[in-house]
Amino acid sequence: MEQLINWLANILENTSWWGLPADVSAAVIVWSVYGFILALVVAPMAMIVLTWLERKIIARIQDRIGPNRAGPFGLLQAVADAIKMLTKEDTTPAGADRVPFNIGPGLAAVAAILIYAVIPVAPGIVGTDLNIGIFYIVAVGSFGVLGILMAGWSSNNKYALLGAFRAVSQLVSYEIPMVLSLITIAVVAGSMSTVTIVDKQSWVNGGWYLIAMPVTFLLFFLSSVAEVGRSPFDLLEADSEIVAGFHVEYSGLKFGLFMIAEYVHALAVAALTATLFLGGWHGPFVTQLTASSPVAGAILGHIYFLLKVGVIVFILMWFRGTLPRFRIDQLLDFGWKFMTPVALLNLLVTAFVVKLFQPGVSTGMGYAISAGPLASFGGVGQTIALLIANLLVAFLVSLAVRAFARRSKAQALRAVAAVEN
Amino acid sequence: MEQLFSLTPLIPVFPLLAFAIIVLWANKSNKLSAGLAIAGIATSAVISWLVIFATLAGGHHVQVEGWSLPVPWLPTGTTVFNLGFAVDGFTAAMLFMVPIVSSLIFIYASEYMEGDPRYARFFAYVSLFVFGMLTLVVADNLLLLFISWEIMGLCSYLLIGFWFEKDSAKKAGLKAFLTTRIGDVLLFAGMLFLYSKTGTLTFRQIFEPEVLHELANATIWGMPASVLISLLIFGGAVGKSAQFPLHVWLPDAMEGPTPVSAMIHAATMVSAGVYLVARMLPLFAVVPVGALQWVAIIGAITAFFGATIGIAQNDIKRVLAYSTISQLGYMMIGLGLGGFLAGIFHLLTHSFFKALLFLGSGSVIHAMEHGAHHVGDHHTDPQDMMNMGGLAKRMQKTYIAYMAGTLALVGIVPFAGFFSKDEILADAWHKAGGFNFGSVAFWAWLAGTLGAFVTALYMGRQIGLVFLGKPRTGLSEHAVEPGKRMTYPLLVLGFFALILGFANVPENVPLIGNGWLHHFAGMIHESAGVLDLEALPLNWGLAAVATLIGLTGFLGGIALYRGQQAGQEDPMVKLLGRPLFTLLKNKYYVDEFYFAVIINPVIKLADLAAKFDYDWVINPIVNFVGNTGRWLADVSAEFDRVVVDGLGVLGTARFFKWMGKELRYTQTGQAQNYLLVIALVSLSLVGVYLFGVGF
Amino acid sequence: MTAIPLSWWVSVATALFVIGLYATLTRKNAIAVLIGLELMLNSANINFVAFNRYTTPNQVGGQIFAVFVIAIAAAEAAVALAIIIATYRRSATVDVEDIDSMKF
Amino acid sequence: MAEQIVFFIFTILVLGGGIGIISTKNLYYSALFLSMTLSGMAGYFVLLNAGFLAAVQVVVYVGAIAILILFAIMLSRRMMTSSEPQTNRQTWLAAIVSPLLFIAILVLVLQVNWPVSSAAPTGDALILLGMSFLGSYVIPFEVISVLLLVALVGAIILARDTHTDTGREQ
Repeated sequence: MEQLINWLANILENTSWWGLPADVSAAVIVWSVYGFILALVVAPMAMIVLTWLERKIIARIQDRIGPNRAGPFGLLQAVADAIKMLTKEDTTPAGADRVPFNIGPGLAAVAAILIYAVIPVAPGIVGTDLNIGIFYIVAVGSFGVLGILMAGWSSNNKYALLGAFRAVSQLVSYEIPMVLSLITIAVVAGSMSTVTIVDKQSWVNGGWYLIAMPVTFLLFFLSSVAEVGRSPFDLLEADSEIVAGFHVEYSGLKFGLFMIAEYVHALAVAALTATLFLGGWHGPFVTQLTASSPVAGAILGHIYFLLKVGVIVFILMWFRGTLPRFRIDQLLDFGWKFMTPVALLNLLVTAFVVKLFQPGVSTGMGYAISAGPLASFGGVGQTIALLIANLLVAFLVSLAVRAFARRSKAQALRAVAAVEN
Repeated sequence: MEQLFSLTPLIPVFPLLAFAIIVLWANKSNKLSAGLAIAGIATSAVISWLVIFATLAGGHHVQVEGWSLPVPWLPTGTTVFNLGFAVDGFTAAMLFMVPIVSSLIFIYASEYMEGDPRYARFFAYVSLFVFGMLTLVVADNLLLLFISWEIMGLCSYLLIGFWFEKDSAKKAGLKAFLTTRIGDVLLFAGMLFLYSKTGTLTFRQIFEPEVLHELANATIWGMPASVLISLLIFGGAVGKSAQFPLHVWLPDAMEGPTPVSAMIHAATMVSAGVYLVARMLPLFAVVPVGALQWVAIIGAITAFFGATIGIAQNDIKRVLAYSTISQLGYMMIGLGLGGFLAGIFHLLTHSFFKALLFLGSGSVIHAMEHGAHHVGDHHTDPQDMMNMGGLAKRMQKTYIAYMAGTLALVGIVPFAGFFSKDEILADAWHKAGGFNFGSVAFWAWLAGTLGAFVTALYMGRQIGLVFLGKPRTGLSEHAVEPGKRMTYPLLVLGFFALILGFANVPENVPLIGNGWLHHFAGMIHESAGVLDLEALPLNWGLAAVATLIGLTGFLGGIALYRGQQAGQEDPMVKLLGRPLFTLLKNKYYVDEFYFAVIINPVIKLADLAAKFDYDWVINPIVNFVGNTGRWLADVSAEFDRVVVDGLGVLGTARFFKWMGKELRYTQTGQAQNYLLVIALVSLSLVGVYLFGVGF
Repeated sequence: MTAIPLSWWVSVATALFVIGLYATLTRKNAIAVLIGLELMLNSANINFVAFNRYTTPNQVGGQIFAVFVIAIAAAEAAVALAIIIATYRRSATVDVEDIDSMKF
Repeated sequence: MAEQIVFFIFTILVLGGGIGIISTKNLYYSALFLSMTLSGMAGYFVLLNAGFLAAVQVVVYVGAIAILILFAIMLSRRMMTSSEPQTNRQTWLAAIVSPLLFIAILVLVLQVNWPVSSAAPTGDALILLGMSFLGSYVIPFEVISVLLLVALVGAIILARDTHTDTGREQ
């Protein structure tokens, strides 16, 4: 036991592997442990709240009341569902491949939870500040794909297999625009660390990236919604086509794990969007408060962060309540033929603007970057320039889409005319 | 300015590109092919001017030391063989001459060759030809020079034999190729000796004074290495530049289309030999009495000898051909007496006016052929000067241009040839130091001066026969001046023939004396330190004598021939006596001599060997052996049937079949098997390493 | 600084290499052979990064080569799987023993 | 000590996955074991102070190559249902050669006295990597990009079903 504690302490002391500074003070460790626990425990718990919230909101959108029996406002409905899920019989189909069948849901859930490790919740509170933070997010996403593939295959059910195929092709396709928009962010922030990215979004440094880069935001948000597999990209579990997709054979706790994975992932995407584009925990007075009292600053940071996450979550649910589902070919076309080229163009334009505003850097590590021609305008100037550039990209894209739509419409009309003649 | 030099490697590229494009794609369209070829050479010309400009701007240092770009090509042990490019004053001068003359010839040819079924191919060949010459000029080492030299050899073969339906053209191509090949072999041998002695073929490195003196002190076969190598290299130049005794191919090369003759005689082929000697001059000169003497002697012989043949020829192009041989001899005299500048100056001016003369003669022939079409007479030779006459009125532009070229060749002030030829003769006179009968230089001077007179004579004869007097046949009566694309190049060349001499008027001439070319191109061998590169002042007396001789000969020629009637005997017969004239007419019987001494004996020997084979020795032996063999075969057939077939052949076959059947399983087509073998071998290698270190 | 000796890394890399070699040598299925190849590439990566870390800690040459190896592995896997699928479509087998039309 | 324990955990993942690959008869399991090995490799890279490489390993190997292999297996489903042995005839020889080769290589490599430096890495490896990729290694980097593009195009052309696509093949 003592050895185990020693080992843990050792890990914490040597967390410099993970990119933390080597001179970790006790406070930092405490904060980190707090962030760690927050990621590990609170995020899954939030799933219960989210299901309730979702059902309520969608009910309102659809002009219904929603759950209202268990507890006040049906608040306990989610708890009741959870209890039901836990107590149901956990069946495994006879033809199923047992081991992967059981590993799959766990892997999917773990992959979603791992994302929280790098999300800064409040000043100084983060699971771990990796210097490759957003790259890490992309990486752990792979495990989720693996879990889905395992589940779909081992169920020995053709709907499950089809669902898995769809899921994987969708996830792989939308990973590309997502990564490209993440790279755009990294280019602007000059770092892949989420903490640095949040720091760069203070008003002094130019403000939220949502303002600077609305196109990037849209690209990222849409592709991460597709990554989560939520409406309108919820083809992997399209009930009307393939019953329920890869988890058709699952029941009980393992089904619950998939549900957890979905909601946790959705929340993670919301948190990530808030972190990358809405300035994370930034808000009025946080910085000043942190300077005098770290705890108070942290609490304020939490509040701002949760507010922003809440807004995004609401948008996600709004999507689900209002938008119809894509067809699979439309989905892939949209991903490859629209999102990816736009993301590439956007990356190019952004990189160009950033180069113009690049402040001169010289580190002690044997390299130096010379300042860009417009460096004197600072972060705010860069924000304005980026905004203009993004609007330009949006305008160009809309022109291209319009031209394309006209052409295809003319083609369709010709085809109709040919048929009529 | 320095950056402009880096364009140098591009200069030869464009004609090559033109060649490739024409051969691969454009050969369907005649216009496109000609356009491509002209565009290629014109681009090269423009780039050349940039490079020349850079050389001009670079001042004395660049003009003497030059710019060079060594390209590592072949690592040979500890050293690297470079195939590079270099530009100095001399190269720049050549770069001025080659593209301009070539592009004018191309433009001329685009009209001249019209109607030829292989029009596109012609332009492909000439583009390749020019590529060869330009590469040769910008090469900084002997190997690259040799490569382009051989490319030119190939092109000359292809172009001389361009009308290969004609038997004579085919033979002429072959003759040119084989004759120059003798020289090429010598040159290559020289290169091998040079490389084995110095380990480099780069000019600049060879001309380091230490290297030169090392070469001079080393001996091969009891001869100073430098002398032997120089003589071998000079052998190459003798072949290429048609010096005696390898000159025989050049007159026959007239079988090619006239623009090709112009190319070969002016811009490219024959200049290459002179260029080579000029380029290698320090090597020739490092041993004071050696290779250079021979250059001068050969040059003097060629100069006089070529000129004398010229007066007895009736074919307009043949006269010019012997004139070229003789002028090349002058250049060799200049170089051979150490007068580097005199040689190259004459090379440059001669290129312009000889190209002019050839193109002009082509124009005349073209006009004559037009006349032949008009009167329907296809038996009269349109190239025979005896059939011409009175063309001056019908072809005024050609006449003016031709006259400029002729005056330049004869050496009348102020045409280009006067200055350059005079410089050679002045050099020779200076070296001889007056009437010094024991000196090579004196005899060279004498040969040159007499040659100059003869030159003037035959040029006068030509003008008189071709342009003056009255038309002697229907052909010349109906001759018509060709179109603009043919006449304008002539006029441009005529302009150059008029002014080019002023590039190097000796400094003691009032007003126009400048010695410009001497400063620009004449000093490139300064650093080698073995040549006396001082510019000579104009020797007024000599110049007067030369002019007098030229005028006398020229006017005499005209006077003798302008009244020539059709069918009348050549007045030269009376003047020289019939035997001498016949000797000259038959070119001193050199071809016949070669035929009798070399070719015929070889054929005779072959006949003899054949007889020996068929009738006397071999065949009877063969028959005897055959009959014996047949008997033996009968015996052995039995043996075969029993022993060999049964046991040996079939047995062996069965054995190998069995072995093959077994062994082919080693080639399973399965990569995994092979990988296993690899693993096994790696294992055994590691095992050997670990346990068998002493192994 | 680190508690793990270099020899451990080398041993693990060698073991992984041999396992990959064994898989490549013995498997009938082309995809399994590909898996074996990936194992061998990975063992090489261990060596690259380990030697980089232990012999030149302040440079990243080994890591860069590992990245190159990974990129090449990705290209290789894509092409190999495309070939396997094409072969499967053509001859309905992925057994490398049956794909031997190049022999004799 | 702690590092050694972590090392052993990852070693179990890596070598366990490897042994799983060669011992299982089910191709699908092989592929799953492969992703296990690859994840363990990512752990190794973290231990070796190569965090970026670990992420690359996960993204490329687990997220792309392993998934691709699983996909290929799924697309040719018939092959995993076959009950034949998964090994070929040269298994016994390979089984002898491989352990011997392991021992031989190990003996060979461990003989060498490697110039191990005890210095701790000071700089940020990520920055060094970035500078190297766009500095001294920029040409290999670009070549690799081209290679990937070529492989992508080539794979698409190879795997495209020409029969249904154009019908010209027949």
